[in-house]
Amino acid sequence: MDRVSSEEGGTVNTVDTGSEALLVVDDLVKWFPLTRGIIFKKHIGDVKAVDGVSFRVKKGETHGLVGESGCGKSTTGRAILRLHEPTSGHVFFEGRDVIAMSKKEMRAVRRDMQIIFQDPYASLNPRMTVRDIITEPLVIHQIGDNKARKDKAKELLEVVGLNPEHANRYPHQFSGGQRQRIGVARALALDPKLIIADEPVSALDVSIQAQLVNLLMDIQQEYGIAFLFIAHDLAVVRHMASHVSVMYLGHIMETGTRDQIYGAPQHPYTQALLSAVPVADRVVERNRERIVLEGDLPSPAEPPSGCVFRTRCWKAEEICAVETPELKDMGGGQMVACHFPETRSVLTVSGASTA
Amino acid sequence: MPDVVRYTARRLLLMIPTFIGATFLVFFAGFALPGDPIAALGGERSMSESTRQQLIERYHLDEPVWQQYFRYMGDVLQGDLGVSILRRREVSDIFKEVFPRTVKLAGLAIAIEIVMGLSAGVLAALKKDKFLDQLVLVSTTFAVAIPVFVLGFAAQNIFAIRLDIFPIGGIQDGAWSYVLPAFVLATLSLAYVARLTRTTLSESLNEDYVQTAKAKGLPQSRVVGRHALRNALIPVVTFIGLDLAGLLGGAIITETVFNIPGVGRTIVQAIGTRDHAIVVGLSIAAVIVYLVISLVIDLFYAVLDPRIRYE
Amino acid sequence: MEEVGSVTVADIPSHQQKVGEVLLEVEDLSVDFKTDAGVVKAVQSVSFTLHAGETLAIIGESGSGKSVTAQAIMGIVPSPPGVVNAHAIRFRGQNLADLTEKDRRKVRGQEIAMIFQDPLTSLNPVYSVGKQIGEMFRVHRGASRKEATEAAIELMEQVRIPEARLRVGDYPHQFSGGMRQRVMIAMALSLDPAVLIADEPTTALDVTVQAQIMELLGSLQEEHNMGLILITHDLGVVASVADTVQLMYAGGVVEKAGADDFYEAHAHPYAEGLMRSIPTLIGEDERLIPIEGAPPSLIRLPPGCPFNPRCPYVTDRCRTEKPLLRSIAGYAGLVACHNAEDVRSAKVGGGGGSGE
Amino acid sequence: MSDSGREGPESSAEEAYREEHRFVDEAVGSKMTAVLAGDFEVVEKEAGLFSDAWKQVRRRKLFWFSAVLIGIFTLMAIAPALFTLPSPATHDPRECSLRNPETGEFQDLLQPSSEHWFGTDIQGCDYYARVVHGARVSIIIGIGGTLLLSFIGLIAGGTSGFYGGWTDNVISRIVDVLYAFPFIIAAILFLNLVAAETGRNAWHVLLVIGVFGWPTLSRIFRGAVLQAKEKEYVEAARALGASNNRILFRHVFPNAIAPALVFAMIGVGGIIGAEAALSFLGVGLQLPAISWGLMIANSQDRIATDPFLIFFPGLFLSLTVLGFLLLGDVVRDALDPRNR
Repeated sequence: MDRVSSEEGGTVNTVDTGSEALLVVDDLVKWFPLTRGIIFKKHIGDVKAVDGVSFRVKKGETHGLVGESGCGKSTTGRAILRLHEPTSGHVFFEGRDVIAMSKKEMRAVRRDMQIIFQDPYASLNPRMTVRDIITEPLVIHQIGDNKARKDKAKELLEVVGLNPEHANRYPHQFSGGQRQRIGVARALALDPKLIIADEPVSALDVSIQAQLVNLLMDIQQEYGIAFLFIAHDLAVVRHMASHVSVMYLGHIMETGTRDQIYGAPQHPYTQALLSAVPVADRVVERNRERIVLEGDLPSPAEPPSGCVFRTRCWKAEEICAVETPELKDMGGGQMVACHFPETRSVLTVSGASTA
Repeated sequence: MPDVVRYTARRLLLMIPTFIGATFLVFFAGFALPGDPIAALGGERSMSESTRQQLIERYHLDEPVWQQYFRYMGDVLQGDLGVSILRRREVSDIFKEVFPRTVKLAGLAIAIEIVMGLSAGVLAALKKDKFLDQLVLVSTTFAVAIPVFVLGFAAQNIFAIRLDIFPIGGIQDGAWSYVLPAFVLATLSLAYVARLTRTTLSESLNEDYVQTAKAKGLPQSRVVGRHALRNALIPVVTFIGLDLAGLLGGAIITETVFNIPGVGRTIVQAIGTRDHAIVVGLSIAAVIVYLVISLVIDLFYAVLDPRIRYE
Repeated sequence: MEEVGSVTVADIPSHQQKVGEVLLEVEDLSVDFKTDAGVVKAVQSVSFTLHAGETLAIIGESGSGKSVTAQAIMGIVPSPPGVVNAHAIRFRGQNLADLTEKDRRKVRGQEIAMIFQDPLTSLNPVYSVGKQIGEMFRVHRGASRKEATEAAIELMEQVRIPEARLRVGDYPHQFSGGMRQRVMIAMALSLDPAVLIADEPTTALDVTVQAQIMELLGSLQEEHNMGLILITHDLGVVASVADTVQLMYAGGVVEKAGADDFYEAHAHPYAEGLMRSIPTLIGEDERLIPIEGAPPSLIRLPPGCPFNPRCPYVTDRCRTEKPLLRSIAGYAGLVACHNAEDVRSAKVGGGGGSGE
Repeated sequence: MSDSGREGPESSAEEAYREEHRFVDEAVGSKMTAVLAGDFEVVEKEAGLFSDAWKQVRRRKLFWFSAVLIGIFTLMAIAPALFTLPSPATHDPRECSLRNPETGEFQDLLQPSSEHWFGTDIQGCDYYARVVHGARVSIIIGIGGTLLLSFIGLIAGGTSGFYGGWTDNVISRIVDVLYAFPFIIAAILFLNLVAAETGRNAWHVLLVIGVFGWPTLSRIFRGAVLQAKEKEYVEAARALGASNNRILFRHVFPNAIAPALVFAMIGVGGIIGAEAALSFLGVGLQLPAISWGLMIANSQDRIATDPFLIFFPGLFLSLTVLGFLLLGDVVRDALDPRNR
């Protein structure tokens, strides 16, 4: 639970277990209906993108939401912000249910919840200057006058490491990494309490990616903003997050502190996922155990009965097809949705230690 | 394949409102043509009040428009397009007479369009930014800029009057009569086909799968013909199909310039003589032809592009 | 559903032990693209040799020239605007530049095959996968339609596509990403090429699928004793499979070494920077150390070493004189850096090693 | 485009093609990477689309050529007297004499000469003056018709694309109907309805063109809006709490307008051609209006003997259409990087 970094520059604040949760996601469901028909649409099924997801994010902490494409992690992020209207479930932000809010209340809450997108090319309006992009949140929420907004833009550009002189430029005049910084500045404009970062660094080259990761960590430290960090890259999440939830096919498979998930994963999917992540170390790579999953991800329109992972799981037994495993607390806050949980530290290699 | 069936059914159903809307517009506009429809029915002769009443009843002119419309459409669906009193003929007979001429003209034009437009487009795409490409671009721009009737008269003047290669108009010379008008009619679409082909082909030549085809060691002809062109043709074929549908609906201007008694010219003439029956009958026939062909094109499109079925 | 047990390798075979016949020799390859904005120097004097059974990893970030290098070897650099210059690109001793286009085509696809990053866009959407695989046999072997289909089914089975016979008539969009890449692999391997170039073969795929594809590639390579060129931006993906590593930056090769040497003791500041900026699953959770700045424009490369504006070891010499690949004491690889010795000693002094 | 009877098919294919190739996507996000096989981080040319386009356009000779053409004909439409002044026989185009003012001899249809540059028509009117005065109708209908159809098309396509659902369904069906009902037949039928007794003027023609001509632009704009509204920056604005109006006018609209703009620009030439074609068919303007289409229609019997009667209005007509066409082409090239 406590996350203390050893590095001088990169200390992360310690989060008290008792501190109140900023965001509570409770049994969130987002189904996209499949319809067929010419005039009258007949409902023939649903893509169960998010199917009963629960987790909580505490003030000022970074919660990682990891999984492969199609697991529903991005939909979860968007459903929390009601960019996709959830099918059912609750999202409590500072104790109030966001889903039940009126449009007007929602508008007010949006000041405190922001999002950063994956694609630095698609997420900035190409027809607006950087200043307009960064000050748009202030305009929408009618904060400050023109002068104040201008100053704020300047300040934010400095915070994200861009030249404030460039505020009049258009997004196309920036590189991918710089654009992503503009996106971060926009998210910071309203001093939010929570930022949902949807794959914020996946589109970037490694050398640039590291710059962004550090920037996000610095910002979090300075402003105490909580992050819901959505990513498919487990290594990046390990650097960012103190808590991690692993998603598969719309369900959370396992959730826990970073050390629990990376050091002692109990769900077979977590183990497979971790074992598949390549490590830029030859000795480690050659000696580690690798679990290669067979087959493809099942269609979220027709998820397997029972445990959704069972079709690719080497431990699957009859019960897995019949009964959906609930997230069970395995001690220390680590929750696992598996009938046969078992600790297996897939990252331990001769000599090399896990974190 | 149930997907194809469903797709077809969907398109057919979507066509119903379109069909009703378009035919009603035609019917309404035709019905509202200025001039006394009864007088027009009688032609130049004056008629007695009793004949007048008879005609009104016979043609249900005392009913509201929409009722007349449904009565009329009921007949149309049974192949009856009404009767032209003026010409003393069934409109469907007139259609049977004039439609083949329009088919000949349009068919020839489409053939010219395909052969010349496609080759020009392919050459331009393969020699992008070279002389040939520039030539295609410039000539197609001019082709599009000259209105069809101006082009028609210019062609008449040069090829029929001065050089005396083609007849100046009419259809007395059989198939030969159609050649010059077909070229004139084709010019505009030919230019579009050339440009469209050029754009789509040069674009698909940059696609990843063309890289793959090259990496497979396929000969250039196969890379271009089988892989790039096959994909580039999807929009081109759609264009040509819809063009054909439009042309069959009446190559009005070309037929007028070259005095070819096809669907289009017959409609224009009938408007002049206030022959409502012909105007409405032929226009509705044109709309039906258009809709049927565009439906076929839609289905064909699904065949051309396997992804479309699973929209 | 299968678990592959842990593999323990006592001795990591260095590529010297593994070498077979020399398949491919690239000497002094350069590729320029002439654009409106200026000449893009995409690849500059790249040379390497590939042996049978060897896996050469070409590593680099976007714009480093790794993909263009592969295209140049295949002879499919789009021209214009591309201009390829090479002292020689030899396949089994034969300079490919001397071949007629027809003979070159025989090499392409039959002897040297390639798979691409995005299997969806790299497959032709309007032909069934069976047709696309079968086309290799139709064109290069003159097989009948039926024979080609049979061969395609067999290949699909080889790359472990389930129900190959049923799926041979399906179109690319009906397959998942991983299956599509298997189709690409089947197509590339159909004529049993001596060399396979895989350009970011797993970048578009999820990690678990990536693991499947890498495993498949590895076993196929072993089976066919192919020379494999793996192009990637991910130092992790190739760590276990590469025999030789060639690191590219801004169109040039900056470091070249046996994989063991490279991963353990890379000597170029860029290699060092890359290693440090990779977030890792293993080891201490240190703050990442990014490489500052951004890669240079390939149209206006900085004078001297292209890495000099971002390099912590930069000296005046780096700003004027372009370093060439050279060997340095105590390191088996080649490095294009004036200060490689300093980089090495700083590292040894700092107690760093791999997995830092 | 000049034969507006074929406007429908052309444009729906083009639209299909645009959808297929995500025209907007690429028009807005220009990567030259297709050629360079994704191995370069190419700084995208997006936002400065219009300023970049202007920069590019300025450098092209074709642009200046088309600008000069359009300039000349627009001036001709505004102040025809400027053009007729230098002609020795400068007259009011309606001031015609069938007799030679000096000899009193009966005369008509004079061949072009130094006095009557373009000859005279059958009424003895100076043909040059008539042809010059013909520009006004063409320019008014061309520009006015385009404005009207763009207005309708943008509203229809914009609502259709942005709001979707039933609005979209209804508008799409109307568009389908208008496509199935060939433009030229529609124009023929309805122009016959309009003002048959009082005689038609330019406004009637303009109105019919506007009312029946909007579907293509509407479809193009709808497609562009659909593309633009799926963009992440729209989602970003939504996440910030932006209102629908703000999203529509600040984010979607500016990013979707380019293809519609190009179409409208090219469309001016097409509409000028359409007016001429309708007048030629006898359903457009009527005498005594002065229109190139009418001049050609009234001279068609004389194609063998006096081809100049068709040639001169035909030439002016074609040059005007060409001007707008080239301008549209140049702008499209500039806005759509695929053509670079």
